This record gives sequence, structure tokens and C-alpha cells, in this order.
Amino acid sequence: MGVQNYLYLSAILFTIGAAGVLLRRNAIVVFMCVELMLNATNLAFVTFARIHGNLDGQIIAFFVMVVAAAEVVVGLAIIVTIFRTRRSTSVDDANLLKY
Amino acid sequence: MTVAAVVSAASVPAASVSAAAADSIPAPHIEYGVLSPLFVVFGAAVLGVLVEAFAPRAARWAVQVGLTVLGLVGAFVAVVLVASSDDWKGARAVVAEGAVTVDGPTLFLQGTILLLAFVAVLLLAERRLDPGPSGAFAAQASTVPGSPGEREATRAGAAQTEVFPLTLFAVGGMLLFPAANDLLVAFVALEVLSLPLYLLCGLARRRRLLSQEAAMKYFLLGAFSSAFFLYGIALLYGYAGSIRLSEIADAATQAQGSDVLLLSGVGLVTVGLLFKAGAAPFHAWTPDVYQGAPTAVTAFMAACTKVAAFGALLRIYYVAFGGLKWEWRPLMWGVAILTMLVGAVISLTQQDVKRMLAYSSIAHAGFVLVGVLAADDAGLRGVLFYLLAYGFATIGAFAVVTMVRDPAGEATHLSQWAGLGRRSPLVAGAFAIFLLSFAGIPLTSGFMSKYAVFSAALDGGASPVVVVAVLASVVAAFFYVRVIVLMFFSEPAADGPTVAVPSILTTVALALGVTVTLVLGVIPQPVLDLAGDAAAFVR
Amino acid sequence: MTPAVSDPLLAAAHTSTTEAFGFWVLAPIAVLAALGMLFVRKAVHSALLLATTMIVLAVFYLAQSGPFLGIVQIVVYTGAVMMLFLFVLMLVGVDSSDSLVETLRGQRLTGLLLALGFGVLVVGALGRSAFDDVTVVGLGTANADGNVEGIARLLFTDYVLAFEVTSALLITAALGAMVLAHRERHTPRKSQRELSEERFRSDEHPGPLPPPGVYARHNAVDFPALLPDGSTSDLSVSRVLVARGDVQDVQPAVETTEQRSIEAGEAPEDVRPGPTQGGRY
Amino acid sequence: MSFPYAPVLAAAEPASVAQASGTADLTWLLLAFPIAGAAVLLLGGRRTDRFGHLLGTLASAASFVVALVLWLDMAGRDVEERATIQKLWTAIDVGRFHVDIALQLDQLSMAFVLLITGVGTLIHIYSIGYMAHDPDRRRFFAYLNLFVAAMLLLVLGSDYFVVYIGWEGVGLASYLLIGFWGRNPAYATAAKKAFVANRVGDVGMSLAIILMFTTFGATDFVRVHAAAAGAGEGTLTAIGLLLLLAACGKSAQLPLQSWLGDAMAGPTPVSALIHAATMVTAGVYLIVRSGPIFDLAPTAQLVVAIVGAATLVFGAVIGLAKDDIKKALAASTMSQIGYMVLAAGLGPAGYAVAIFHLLTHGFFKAGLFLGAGSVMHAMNDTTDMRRFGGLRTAMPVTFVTFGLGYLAIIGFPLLSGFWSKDKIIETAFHEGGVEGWTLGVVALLGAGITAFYMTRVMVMTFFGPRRWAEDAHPHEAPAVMTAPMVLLALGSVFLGGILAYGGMLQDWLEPVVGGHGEEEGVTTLSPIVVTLLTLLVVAGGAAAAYLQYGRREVPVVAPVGSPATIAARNDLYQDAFNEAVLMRPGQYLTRSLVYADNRGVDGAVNGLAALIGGTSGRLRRLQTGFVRSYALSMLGGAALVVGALLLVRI
Repeated sequence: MGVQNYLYLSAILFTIGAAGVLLRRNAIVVFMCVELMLNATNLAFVTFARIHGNLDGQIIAFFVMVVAAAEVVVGLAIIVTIFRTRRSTSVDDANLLKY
Repeated sequence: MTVAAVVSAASVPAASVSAAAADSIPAPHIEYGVLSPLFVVFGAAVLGVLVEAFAPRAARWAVQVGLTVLGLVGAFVAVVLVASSDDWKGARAVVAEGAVTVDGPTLFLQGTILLLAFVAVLLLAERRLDPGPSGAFAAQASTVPGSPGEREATRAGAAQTEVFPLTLFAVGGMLLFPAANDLLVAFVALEVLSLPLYLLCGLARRRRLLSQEAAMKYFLLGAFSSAFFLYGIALLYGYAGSIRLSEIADAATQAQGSDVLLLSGVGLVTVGLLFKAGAAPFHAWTPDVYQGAPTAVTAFMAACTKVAAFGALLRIYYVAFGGLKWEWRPLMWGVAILTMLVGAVISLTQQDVKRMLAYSSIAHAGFVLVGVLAADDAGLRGVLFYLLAYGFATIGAFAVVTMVRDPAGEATHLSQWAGLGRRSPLVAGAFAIFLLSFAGIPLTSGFMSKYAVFSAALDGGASPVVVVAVLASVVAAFFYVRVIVLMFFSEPAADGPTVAVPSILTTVALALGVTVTLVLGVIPQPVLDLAGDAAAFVR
Repeated sequence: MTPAVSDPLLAAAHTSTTEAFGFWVLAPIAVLAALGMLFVRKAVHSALLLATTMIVLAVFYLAQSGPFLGIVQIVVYTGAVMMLFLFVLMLVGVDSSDSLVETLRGQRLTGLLLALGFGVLVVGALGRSAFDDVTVVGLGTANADGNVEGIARLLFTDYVLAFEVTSALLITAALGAMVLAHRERHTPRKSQRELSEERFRSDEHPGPLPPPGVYARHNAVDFPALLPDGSTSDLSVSRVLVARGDVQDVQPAVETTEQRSIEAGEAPEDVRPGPTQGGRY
Repeated sequence: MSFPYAPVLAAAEPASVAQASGTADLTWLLLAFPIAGAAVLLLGGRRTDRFGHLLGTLASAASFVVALVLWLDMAGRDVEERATIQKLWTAIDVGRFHVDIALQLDQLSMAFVLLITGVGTLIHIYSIGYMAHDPDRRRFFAYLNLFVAAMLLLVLGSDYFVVYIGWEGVGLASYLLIGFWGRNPAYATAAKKAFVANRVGDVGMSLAIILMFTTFGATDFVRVHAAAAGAGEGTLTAIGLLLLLAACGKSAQLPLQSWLGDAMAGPTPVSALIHAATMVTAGVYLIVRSGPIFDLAPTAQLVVAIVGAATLVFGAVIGLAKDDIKKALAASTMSQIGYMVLAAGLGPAGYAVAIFHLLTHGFFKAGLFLGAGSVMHAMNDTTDMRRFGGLRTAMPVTFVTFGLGYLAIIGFPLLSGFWSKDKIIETAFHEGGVEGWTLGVVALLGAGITAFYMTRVMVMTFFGPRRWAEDAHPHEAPAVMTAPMVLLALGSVFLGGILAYGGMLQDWLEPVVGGHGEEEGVTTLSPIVVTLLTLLVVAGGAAAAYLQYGRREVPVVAPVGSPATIAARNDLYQDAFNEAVLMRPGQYLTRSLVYADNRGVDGAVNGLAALIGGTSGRLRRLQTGFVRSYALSMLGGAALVVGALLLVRI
């Protein structure tokens, strides 16, 4: 088995995550799909690190985790605030700003 | 200051991990002098957080505003010192172990961002237009709008003074973004500038539902675009084995075999950059977020984020992808044309002033891209000048928006602006100047900036794009002039909004906007020279 | 399948049979779990499926000479981040589930098609990059001093600035969470004494309510208590039961008006006892 | 937007104008004083209310003193060394587009500088009294200073681009001053009218500048004029006509004349300074300054003369019927500027004459306006001459100064107007041929009509029985107002004679605008004959007016009058014309665009606009407000971007 299979897997997971962002309506699930995309990216980084034989890829993956953690905090805070006001976490309900 | 502590603290665990490895890790060398603007801003932000914790509530607003202004001014002084000092001229290159490049464009962009942020902070700190201790922001963002809890917080004189450290963190990210010499730093900087903005968008005092909706939209789409950006970085890393811009450029020029990976990476990184810059087809968030966010925050975003995003775009494109010019130029042609047309055409039918300005900012992103297309130092100079000129005009325009009010807050529907010139000729006149500048009428900064980017693009061989750009300017100009006519030559409605008298802060911001717009229109040469001197990237 | 290389330093350079086996077992699980996220109704299930994928990825990190990352993935991502997601799901209602009927016209079809197109593009690009010919260097040399040491070395030299700046990110996150979620108290907390005084001054019932079934033939919750005069106390039954009309008949000696209305299946308009009823227990 | 086409001509490097040195270094001070004055007054706000008027006057006066010093210095130098250029800074240097902000002080601009600062200062002084009771007097003085600065920049700029800045500046100041009492909707409309007419002119100016830039690769006088000889006549004609359009807008010439009458809504000192003495003459300045271009484009030059002649008669006819004293004077201004434009259209022979008339006119017309202001001041701001009459006893100083101005404008022998107007008529006849005769006769006729309507104004205001409203108690104005009137009256009497003495002005201007032209002209009528003829016509006109208005009762309510009178009263239907020809189509266009906006493509009234509006309306709908749609568009965009990049490799 070649290492590129990991890359294909990462691309597939990334795509599924992207599709999830388009299809799911619950803001939290949408956000989880974004996390899935980031995870897919990390897999690609780790695999490339292995291919190139340097640790830069792993470092980046590590940073991505830190950044994602911070992003999750902020994102969930925003979603909770909206939920308090609207009693709904559906992204389709937040539709006042348009045209 | 804090940075030194972080570094020394950071090296301790590394040492404890393995005694053998500890001595072999060389102490990292960080050029604090050259990077001082960054550290001043971050330091002020951290101090701001401490102020939140320890200062009494009554004093917080004043302390935070003072600290923020001081931080921005200090950082600007640092930029000027770095740019002028002979000692540091030698150090103008790749610093901080190769993570950051401090060169002409970096310093020019950092200076621009700091100036614009200073003006935007004046708007953020305005408290007379929306009377109350919290200004235009919610007294307490965690309370449900309209709930007893919110009323209680308002009564108690609560104020969300965290706005200021958040702004400073965003500014710090913006300073770093165009200076990043590797894609990881670029990504981290992108997040550092974005996260505070997501938060700031949701803090409006009035129309909080819209504000929160804006925050959520901006956040979800921003995170989505970050993911693309990151996957692009992954592909570029996979191609080049490094994320240093220069090494990517080297790998691209010595390409052997297939460079499909490289091109896909370029494409995905572009998605992330164009999203922040607000270019079509990644512009969809702009109108909604600009409309929903508190106007002062919108002004800050519209001016500073755009500068930072285009700065990073320029650096990554010129330095890392410079050798791929022939591959990415057709794409950028398309994006620029689409962006200009979408921005100009849709702005025609807008009824809301903030939304109209948002579409105008999209159109301007397109005009700036025309300058990027030139892909030479003349184009770079034009873009640098454009960003500065546009930033001041746009902050000024939003400052006017904050002043036109009715009992429900800002009156942003265009029909409410009819006859504004009769009621308040000065404010309407200032707005007219900004609109004329957006339209690119001579004697305003808009004319010179358009001239600079268009002529660079013409010399760079992008004449079809320039033709479209001129057409788009005409369409947009038609709309701007219509707004001017509406303000000056139609009867004001009886129950129309009034122009509230702002405090000195907004007045200064507005005056600065007008002055810079006019001065850059009449004597742009000094700034053009400055941008010209700065316009060369260090690889 | 490439045979395993004997040199342990280069062990990571090529996939061993074990690794291949692991991949083919785990990768489908990851993909299925990810796909599941798209199609399950409940948000909690989505979260658990995501956690599954993450754990699979952690295993892959371990397999690809990234033990540090593998552990961090489990501790930070699966442990902390997913917990945060779950907490928030609890907060907004763990039962919340999406209707899977699409409301935006054409969204699902275009979305899926676009995603498919995008996936084909990226997978195609990866495929055309011909990694089959590329020699996989492997992390044997890089990890010679140990993976953690290797990462530390890079982290505190080349990436030290990014590391420092990340602190700004974390402060921002903390500050943001405070701004949006923390509610400052603007009135002093009431003392026990104040609370009780308040209760007695109000028209509410100050003491415990009579339990159901007192002096009745049953002590089930739907049997109202009998008062000394033989009438029933409607304070003793849950208002929900009263509203539903599920209160059992205790055949009191004296029929009260309330009783009659309950029997008739009409819910009393104000189920909470008014001030006038205060003395009737 | 101008594009760097390869310039047709490599502009010659200029060497003919010396860099300023010595006293001429002070040129920038001329501008600095009024700019500083305006800045202090505008930024200082209410704090400067107490001394604002004095500061404004002082700034203007200081500028005048500098002008005098510069003039003496210039007169003391050799003829070849008189013109100087002071370069302040480089404004624009993008690609091939290079503009210096530089001040060119030569004999022509010197004349204007003296007029602007001199008359300007007098009017500042007058305004102290006139605006004494206005709460916004400080703002008024700030605008006046702003105007003086902009007007000075206009005449001092050494580059068409700089002139354009001044051009816009005076437009702005004029707009602010006309609308100074803007709470009155009629006044605001007047300001708007002036604004629109000026914008039309500005379009001409900016197009001309762009055309110059693309043709010559430069926009400064020296290089453009040096290179003009090498350009095609077609191009030069186009530039000339565009400059004429600009001049028409600013100088109220046909067909952009209509705003001037309405502009009288502004305070009277404004009318005197801007709409009589200085700003409206900017068009004449522009044409004279661009002489080298017009000389090479005879067609454009002829059009200039025709426009001038037509406006001359047009303004005079309107003046015949106006009962509003200021509007009558405005019509007269229009007509007098027609004389100047006519002269400027006669080529080198006429340039100096045009400037001559411009200077004398600046004095007597400013004097007349100030006199009118004094009368209005005395009559509770009434402007209807039918309510005046017999004011000569009540206001002796005003009567005398106004009377001298009157005599000057009709061309009474030996007064200022006599010298300059006579010269124009003479030069017109000198042209020879059909043109010369036609223009000459028109000019002659105009002199007669001028005499008629000015006599009418004079008689109706100062002579005859009193037709005052009951509450009118006319009184002489305070000294601060009468003093400037006296000084201007002195100018009206003597200035013409002094400047005409031995062709002094013409000699002075010759290095800039070219020769006298007396030698070249075709002698059709000898000067003496022309002078006599003119005097005859003028006397006839004055006598007719006296018979009409002096000997008969002037009704307080205007009689219906003949159709011709009605037409004249209605400004010869200029507004109706404008409305039918200019405004209506514009309105239809605007309306259709609005309609197209509202209705999308349904309102396909106006092809392209509707198309854009409709597209906009539809595209707008793409912004659905759903995050998921946006995400969809982003994914689509990402796929497109990557696909487009990869397309190169497949």
C-alpha cells in the first residue's frame, strides 16, 4: 500500500466535511463538519511530513489543533448566544440579513 | 515585555523533555527591535485584559481607550522608527527565525493598518451618539436582548470594555498577516485577526438579532474558508516540503514532474485570501456582516481587514507564486472582473446605506485586484496607495453613518437620507466627498488611486480588465452621484432622521477622513513616493 | 504492498503489511462515520461519529510516526474539543434533531454535486501528482532523537513566533467566551434571611404543600389529600394532573365545588391556589 | 480618467518663464493669507464670532498689500523678466502624468490678482456693515476668504490642472455663498441651478484637460502652448470648444447663462464680488490665457465671438424688462461679459481689450451692486424698482456713486466704460468682412440697449416720485459701506482713462497676450467715427429710456406689456428652454432608471440602464441570507478556482 492512500482518505474526509457544511442545518453540526475538514487537513499534513521526512507537517498539525480549539471556544460561544436569543440553532433561521 | 517571558518560559519545558536534546536546541533569535510594532500592540492588548480584571468598572472605559490609543500610537512610532533607522535597515529582511519578513511593503502596510485602526478606535470609543456607558455596544452581550437582565445591566452602567483588547488583538493579527514569511504564520495571523472580529460583530447594542446573525454568518463562513486555506497549505507543503514562501517559490521554479499539487494548493490558498479580501465569488458574507455588525466595527473591518488581506495576498502571490504568473493571471483576471461587476452592479439596487457601502467595498476589492494583476512594483505601489486612500474614505463614510440617527438608532435606509444636505450640509458634504472618492472623481484620493492601479495594469498588459474596470467605475459612479443628488436636491422627509452631534472622537475621525481624501486627491505625490520606495518585497 | 524494511530507522518509510491492514480496516470506518454525520438526525450522534473519525485519525498519526500528535489528537481533540461540543449540545437540548427535509430549493442536489466535483478535482490532483514514484523519505531520521524532541526542536526554533502568537489566540478565545457567556451580577446576592422574608411577605404559599393521599384511601400521586372537614385539597395534587383531568375521585364526605369541576373534566382556570384559598388545608 | 496614450507630440521643454526668485518668491503668500483666514474661521467655530469679520477682511487686505508689492517689483523689472513661476510641490507623478503645483505670476495674472484682492478687500469691508446683523457673519467671511483664495489659485495656476482646482474651488465657494441663506427653498434652488450649470461647464474643462494630456503629454501652459503649433487643427478646435463650454458655464454665456439671474439670491456683496467682478470673468480669463490654442483654431475662435455677441444682446434684452434691481444688474453683467467674450473671440487684437473691459467692468459693476445693496439695505431688502423712486435726496452718497457707475457702464465720455467698450466695438469693426461688420453692429446695438436699461434702472430708483412701501424709511448706509462705494466710484471714473492712456494696459499685457492688432486690422471705419456712432447710439438709448420712465408715471404694479416685454421678463424663456431641452430628457432618463431599478427588466425604457438595473435586481436575489447558500457559492468558487488553475495542465 502506498502512503498516498492516506492522502486520498484526507481528501475524501475534507470533501465530506464540506458537503456537511452545505447540507446540515444545525449550526453546531455545521461547525463539527468544519472540524472534520480541519482533521482531514491534519491527516494530509502528517502524511506529507512522512513523505518529505521532516517534522514541519506534524508541527503544523499541532498548531491547527491549538487554533481549532480556540476557534471552537469562540464559535460555540457565538452559537450559544444566538440560541439564547432565538431558542434555535438552525442556521436557516438566522435569515434577517439578505438581498 | 511579555514576549521575553514567554520565550524563556517556553524554553524550560523543552529543556526538561530531554537533557540530551536540550543543549542541542539553539536559543531562537528574535529581532525584537524590528518586530516591536507587533509586540507593542499585543502587549497593550494583554494589558487591556488585565485592566478588565483589576480596574474598577467606572474607570475601565477611559483606561481601555487610553491604553488602546497609546498602543496604536506607540506601534506606529515603532514602525516609523524601524522604517527610518539606519541601524535597522540592515535587519530589514527575514527575521524571527525566518517566520516574518520586515521589508518595505510590510512597513507601509503596518503603518497603514495602524493609522486606520487609530481612526476606527475613535469611532469605537464614541459614547455620545448612543448615550450610555457602553456606547454603541451592548451593555452586556451575554444577556438576551430585551430581557430584564439586559435592562438591569444597562441600569447598573455595565459596559463591554473587552471590545478594546479584542480590537488590539485583531490589529496584532493584521500587522502579522502581511508580514508572514511562512504559511503557518500566515494561518495563525489570519485566525488571530479573525476571531476577535467574529466576536466584535455580535456586540451591537441596537438590533442585536441582526448583529448576532452577522457574527454567526461571519464565523461559520470564516471557519469554512480557513479550512480551504489550510488544505491549500497542506498541498503546497506536500509539493515543496516546506511552507516558507521562498522555498515554495524555489520548488516551483525548479519544478520537475507534475505541478498539479502546487496549482491546487495555490487555488485553495487563494480561496482563503479572497474570502478575507471580500472578492467574488467569496464575497457573499460581506453585505450581511457589514450591515449587521456595529457600524464602528464595520468601519474597522472594511478598512483594516482589507489592507491586511490584500497585503498577505500580495506577498504570497508575488513572493511564493511569482514564478507562476502565467498560470494564475487568467484566474485573477476572471476574479477581478467578476468582483468589480458584482460589486458595482448590485450596489445599484441597494436601499440600505451600510449594505451599499459593503457592495462598494466589494467593487473596490475588484479594483485593487486590478493592481495585483500588474504583478510588478508599479502595481504594488498602486495597490499600497489604493489601500491607504480607500481605508480613510471608507472609515469616514461609516463615521457619517453612525451620525445619522432616528429614535431607533442609526437610520440606514437610503430613503431616510433624502434631503440630508439641507438639514446638515457639512455632514452630507463630507459623505458626498467620500462618495466622489469612491467614484474616482478627480481631486479626490479615489481618482489618484484608481489611476495608479489602472495605469500599472495597463503597462502590465491587462488592458481588457482595465476596460471592464472603467465600465464598472462608471456604473458605480452613477449610483454614487444618485445618492448625492438624493441628499442635496430632494425634499427632506418631515419625520426624517437627524444628524446627531458626536463627541470630539467621531468628529476627529470624520475630519481625518475628509482631509486625507482631499489631500491625497490634490497632492498625492509624497504618499505615492513613499509607496514607491516601499514597493519591493524581500524574498 | 511493500514489504517491511528491516532497518528500524527506516521502518516508517514504507507501509508495512500491518499498517496496510490497519488502514483498510480503519479507513472505511472513518469514511462511514464521516458520511454518517451528514445523515443522522440527532446532533449528538453526529458528535459521536465525529469522535469516531478523530480516533481513527489518531491511530493513523501513530502509525505514521507521529506518536505525539496521536496522543494530542485523543487528549485535546477527542477529549477536550469534543467534550466542549457535547456540553453545548446538552445546553441547547440534547434531543435537538434536524428534520432532514431540505428547505432550500436545489441546495441538496447542487451541494452534493459540487462536493463531488470538488472531491474529484482534489483526489484527481493528488492522483496525478504520482506519489507512487516518489520515494517516501520517512521520519526515521527526523525522529532519531524521539518524536517529541524533534517537534520541540522545531517548535522552539523555526516556529517560535507562531507559538508565541498562538497565545494571543488563546487569550482571545478566553476573552470571547467571557464576553458572550459570562453574566456579571449587578445586584448583591440575596441572603437566606432576605429570601425567607420575601417568601412570607408574598402571597405565595409559604410552607410545604400537603402531600397527596393524606387521609385518602390511596397515597398515589393522583389522589388528593382529604382535609379535616372531609373536603379534598387541590393543593396536594400536581397541577399537571389537574390540568389533564387525571385526578382520581376519593369520594369525599362533602363535595366541594372544585371537586365537581374536576370530575366534569374541566380544568380550573387558575390552577395555582389564589390568596383566598390560602386557608383551605 | 486619462490613459497614457503615446503623446502625439513630445512637448517642448519650457524655458521661457523664469523660476521665481527674490520678491517674486512671495507669490505663495497671496494664497496663504485668505486660506489661513478661511481655515481659522471655519475651524475656530463660534469662538471666532467676535472678530471673524475683521480677521477675514485683514486676510484679504494683506493679500492685496502683497499683490501691490509684487506688482511694483514686477514693474521694476525688464519686460522679458516679468513673468515668474514659483513651483510649490509636485502634485502628481504617476507614469507619464506629471503635474506641478506651481504659481505663474505674469502680467495677465498680475492684473487679475490686483482686481481680485483690491475689489475683494473693498467688498469685505462693505460686508462688515452689510452683514452686521446676520448671526452667521463669521461663516460668511470664511466663505468669502475661501473664494478669494480659490479665485487667486485659478488665475495663478501655471497648469490647467491647477486652474481646474481653483475652478472647482470658486464653484464651491459660489455654491456656498449663493445658498448662504439656504433656509429659503428658492435660494437653495438657485444654488442648485448654479451648481448644475457649472458642472456642465466643468465637464468641458476636464475633457479639455484630458484631451490636452493625451495630445501633448502635458497640461501646463508653457508646454501646451509651445506644442500647440504642432497639433492638428481638429484637435485644437475640439480643445477650444471644450474650453469655451467651460467658460460658458462659469461666465454665464449662452447656453449656460440661466443661473446667473437666480444667483442673485445670495447676499449682495456676493453678487458684487463673485457674480460681477471676479468669478464670472474666469471664463474670459481662460479664453485669453488659452490664446495660443484659439489662435490656431479659427473655427473655435469664431464660435467664441458669436457666443459673446449673442449673449451680449440676450442679456441686454433681459435687462430691459427686469423690475428687480439686482436681476437687472445681473442681466447687464451677462451682457457685459458677452462684450468681453466677443473681444476675446477676436484673437490677439482683442485679448488685451477684453481684459481692459474686464477690469473697468469689475470696478463699476461692483460699485453698482454695492449701490444696489445700499438701496436694498435702506428699503427693507426690497428689490422691486417699482417700489423705489426719488431716492436721490434720501441717499445722496449712494446716488452719486451709483450714478458714476451708471455713467461708466453706458460709456459716458471719458469715464472708464467709455474707453473700454469703445475699444471693443472698434476692434470688432476692425475685423473686417461680414464677421467684422456683423459683430460690430451687434456690439453697437448692445451699447444702445445698455444705455436704455441702465437709464431705466437709474431713473426708476433715484428719480421721479416716491413709490415706497409705507414702512420704508430710507437712510444712508454707514460709512463702512459707503467708503468702498466711493472708492469703487473713483475707479469707475478714472481707471479706464489711466489704463487707456497711451495704450498702457495693452503694452503691459503684450508679452503675454500678443500685439495690439491695430496695425493688422482692416480699416473699415476710423476710430473717431466709431466713437461718435457709439455716443450717438448711447445717447439715443438713454433718451428713449428717460422718455419712457422719467416723463411718465411708473406704475407700482408692472403692466402686462407687449409680448416682447413679457418674453424679456421671463428671461426670454431661458428656463423653459432649459427645461425642454436639457432638464426634461435628463429627468426622463433619471426616472426611467429609477423605474428600471424598481421594476427590474419590466421597465425596459432605457436599454442599457434597464439591463443593468434588472441584472442588479436579479443578482441581488442571489444574496438569500442563508449561510448554507453562501457556503455553497464558496465551495463552487473553490472548485472553479482550482479547476481553472488545473485547466492549464490538463
